[in-house]
Amino acid sequence: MIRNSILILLIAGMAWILFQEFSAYHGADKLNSISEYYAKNAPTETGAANLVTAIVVTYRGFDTLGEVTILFLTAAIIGFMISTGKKTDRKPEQSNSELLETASNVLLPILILVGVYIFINGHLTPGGGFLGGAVLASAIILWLMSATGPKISHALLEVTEAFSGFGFVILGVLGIVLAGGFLDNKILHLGTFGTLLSAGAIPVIYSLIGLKVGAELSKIIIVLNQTQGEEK
Amino acid sequence: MKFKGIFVVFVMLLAIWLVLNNTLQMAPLLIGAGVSLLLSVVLCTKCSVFNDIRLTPKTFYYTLVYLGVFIVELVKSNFDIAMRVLNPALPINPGIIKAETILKSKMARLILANSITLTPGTFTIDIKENILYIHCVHIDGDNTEKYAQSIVRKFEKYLEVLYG
Amino acid sequence: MVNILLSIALGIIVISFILVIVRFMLGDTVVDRVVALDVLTVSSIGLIVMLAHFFGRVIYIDVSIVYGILSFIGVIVIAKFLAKSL
Amino acid sequence: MKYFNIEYISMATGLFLFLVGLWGIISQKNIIKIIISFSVLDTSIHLILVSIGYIRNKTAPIIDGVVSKTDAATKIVDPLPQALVLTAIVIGVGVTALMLTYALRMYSENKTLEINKYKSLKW
Amino acid sequence: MMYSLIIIVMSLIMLVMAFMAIHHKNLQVAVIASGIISLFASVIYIFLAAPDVAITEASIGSALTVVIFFYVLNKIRQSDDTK
Amino acid sequence: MEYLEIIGAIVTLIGAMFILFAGIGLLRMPDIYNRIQAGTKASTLGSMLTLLGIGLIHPDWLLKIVLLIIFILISNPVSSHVLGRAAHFIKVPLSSRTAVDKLAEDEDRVTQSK
Repeated sequence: MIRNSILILLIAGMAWILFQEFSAYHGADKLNSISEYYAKNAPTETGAANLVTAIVVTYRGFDTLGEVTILFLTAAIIGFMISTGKKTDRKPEQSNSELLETASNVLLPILILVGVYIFINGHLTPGGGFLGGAVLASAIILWLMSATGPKISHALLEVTEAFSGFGFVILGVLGIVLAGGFLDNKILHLGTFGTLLSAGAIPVIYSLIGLKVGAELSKIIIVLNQTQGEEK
Repeated sequence: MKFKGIFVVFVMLLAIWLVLNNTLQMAPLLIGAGVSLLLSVVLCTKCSVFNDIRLTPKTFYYTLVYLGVFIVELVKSNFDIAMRVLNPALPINPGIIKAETILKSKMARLILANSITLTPGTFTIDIKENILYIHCVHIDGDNTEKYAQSIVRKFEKYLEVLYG
Repeated sequence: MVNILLSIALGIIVISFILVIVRFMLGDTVVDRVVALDVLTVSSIGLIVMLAHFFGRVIYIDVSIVYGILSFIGVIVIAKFLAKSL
Repeated sequence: MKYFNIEYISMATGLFLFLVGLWGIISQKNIIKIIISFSVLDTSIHLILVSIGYIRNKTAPIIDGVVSKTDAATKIVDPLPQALVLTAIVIGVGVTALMLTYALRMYSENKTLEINKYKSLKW
Repeated sequence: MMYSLIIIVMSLIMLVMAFMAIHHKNLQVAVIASGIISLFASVIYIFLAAPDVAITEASIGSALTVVIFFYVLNKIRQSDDTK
Repeated sequence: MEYLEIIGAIVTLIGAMFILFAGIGLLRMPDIYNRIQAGTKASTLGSMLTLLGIGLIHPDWLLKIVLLIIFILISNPVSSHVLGRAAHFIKVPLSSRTAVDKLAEDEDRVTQSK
C-alpha cells in the first residue's frame, strides 16, 4: 500500500514537471539557425535531395558510426549469451503450408529487391540504410519461416558484416584524405541534382550501412531462431 | 528448363525496379539489371515455381479473361457479404467444405487459392495435395460437394490453360 | 468537390479504426486480435495513400509499399508462433 | 485555440504515453512487461522529438517537384530531429533485443519471469 | 482542423492500447498492443511531415520488434514445455 | 480531367465504405473464421479501391499504385490463410451455427487410422 502510494506520488510529480514543460512550449513558425543552414546549403554541398539523409550520412556521420557500432556490439552480445545452450532439434508441430512456401518463393526476390531499392535511393526518397537493412532482415525472416532455397550461411553473414563495416570506415578516412573531412561525400563526383548518381558517395555509404544493419539484425534473428530451448 | 525460371524472375524484378524508380535513365537501369540478375541466379536455381508457366500468345489473352472473371467475382461477392453483415438478422450458414482440384503446378494452386481467399464468403483454410478445404460463410443448398466444386471450377478452367 | 469526398472517406476510415479497436479489446482469443492488427495495417495503407493526395507528395507512396510488406511478415510469424511451429 | 494544432496534440500524446510507460516500468513485476513498457516509453520519446521539429503548414524535407532547391528554407519542417529519431529507433530495437536476451537468460537461470523471485540481486 | 480530430482519435486509441499493453494478463496480447501503438505513431509521423521516421518506425517498431518479442516468448514456452 | 478526378474520389469513397464494412463485420461475426472472412477480405478490397481512386486522381502515380495493388493481392490472402490454418490447428472453436466441418473429420480419420 505504502509502495503504491509512493509510486503514485512519483508519477504525479513527473506529470507536474512535464505539464510545466508542455505549457511553456510554443510552436516555432520558422526554422532555427542551424536547420536553416542545413536547408539552404545541404542540397548544393552534398547533392542529396533528402535533407534527412544529408544530415545522417555527412553532417552527423560520426553519430551513424557510433550507432552502427552499438548495433554490432548488441548482436555480438546476444550471440554470446544465447549460444551457450545445447542445440536440440525439435520438430515443429504443424508442417508448413504449401501455399506459404510457394508464396515465399515468389515474394523473397521482390522483398530483397525492395530493400536494395530503398537503400540505394536513400538520398532521393524516404528510407535509407537503416530501413533497407530492416527490410533485408524481414526477407531473412521469411526465408527462415518457409525453409525454401539454399541455406543461409553464417560465414556469408559475417563476411558481409565485416566487409561493410570496414568499407564504411575506409570511406570515412578517404573523406579526410581527399576531401574536407571524415565521411565527406565529395570524394566522388556530384552528378546532376535529382538523379540516382547525384550525391557523390552517399549511395555507396548508405548501401554499406544497409548491408551492415541488415546483416546484424538477421544475425540477432537467426540466433534467436536456431538454438531451440536450452537444456541442461 | 532452369533458364526459363531465371528469365521470368529476371524480367519481373527488372520491371518492378523500373516502376519503383520511375525513370529510364542509364545508371538506374544498369544497377537494376545487375541486382536483378544476381538475385534471380542466386535465389531461383533451385526453385521450380516459375518453370511451369506457358509463354505463348494465348497466355496473355487468357490472363486478361481470368482477370476479368476474377474482378467480377470479387465485386459481386463483396457486395453479397456486405449485405449479410449489414442485415440485422445476420443470415449466415458457415461450414468447412472439401473440393478437389485438377491443377498440378504449385504456382497455379497458389493463384487458385488466393483467388478463392480474395472472394469474400470463401477462404482456403488448408491444402493437402490436391484437396482444398474451404471455409464458407454461407453454404447454398444442401449438396455441399456440388457447391464446393462450383466454387473451384469457376477459376480452374482458365488456370488450366495457363499452367497445365 | 474532390477534397470533400476524400475528407468523408478519411473520416470513415478513422471510424472503422475505432470499430476494429473495440474488437481488439473484446477479442475472445489471441487470433481475433491478430486479425484486428492485420485489418488495421491494411486499412492504414489506404489512409496513407489518401494523405499522399492531401499533402501532394508522391514520396508517401513509398511508405505504403513498406507497410504492405511488413504486415505480411508480422502476421505470419505470429501465426506460426500460435501453431507452436516457430 | 492554441492547443488544437496537431503538434500540440501529438506532443501531449507523447507526454501521456511517457507517463504510462514510466508507470509500467516501476509498477510491473513481470520482466517481459517491463520491457514492453520500455518500448512504449521509447515510442513516446520519438513522438515528442518529432513533434518539436514540426512547423505548421510546412512539408517534408525532401526536395522534388513540390519543393525546389532555392525556397527549401521557407517550405520545409526541421530535418534535424527527424535525423536524430531515425538513428534512435534503430538503436531502440537493438537495446530491446538485448534486454530480451537478458530476460531469457534470467528465465533459464531462475525458471520464473517474476522479478521479485530473482534472489541473486538482493542484498 | 480535420487533421486535429483524426489525430485526437488516434491518440486516444494509442493511450488505450498503452494501458492494455501494461495491464493485460496475456503477454502475447500485450506485445500486439505495443505493436499497434507503433503503427499509429507512424501514421502520426506522416501527419507531422516526417516520412523517413514514419517508414522506419513502421518497419522496425511495428514489425521487427514484435517479431523479436515473439521469438523470445517462443523460447520461454519451449523451455517451459521441457521442464 | 475533371470527370476522372470525381470518378476517382467516388471510387475512394466506396473503398472507405468497404473498410467500414470490414470493421462492422469484425464486430458482428460469431467466430474467428467468419471474422477473418469479413475482416481481411473486405479491408483488402477497400484499400485496393482506395489506392485505385487516388491513382485515378493522379494518373502519374498510377504505376506505383498498381505495383502496390499486385503486392497486396499476392501477400494478403496468404497471410490470412496461414492465420486461419493456425487457428484451426490449435482448435479455436467454430461457432454453433456451423453446418459442416470436413477438415476436422478428415484429420480425425487420419489420427484414428494411425
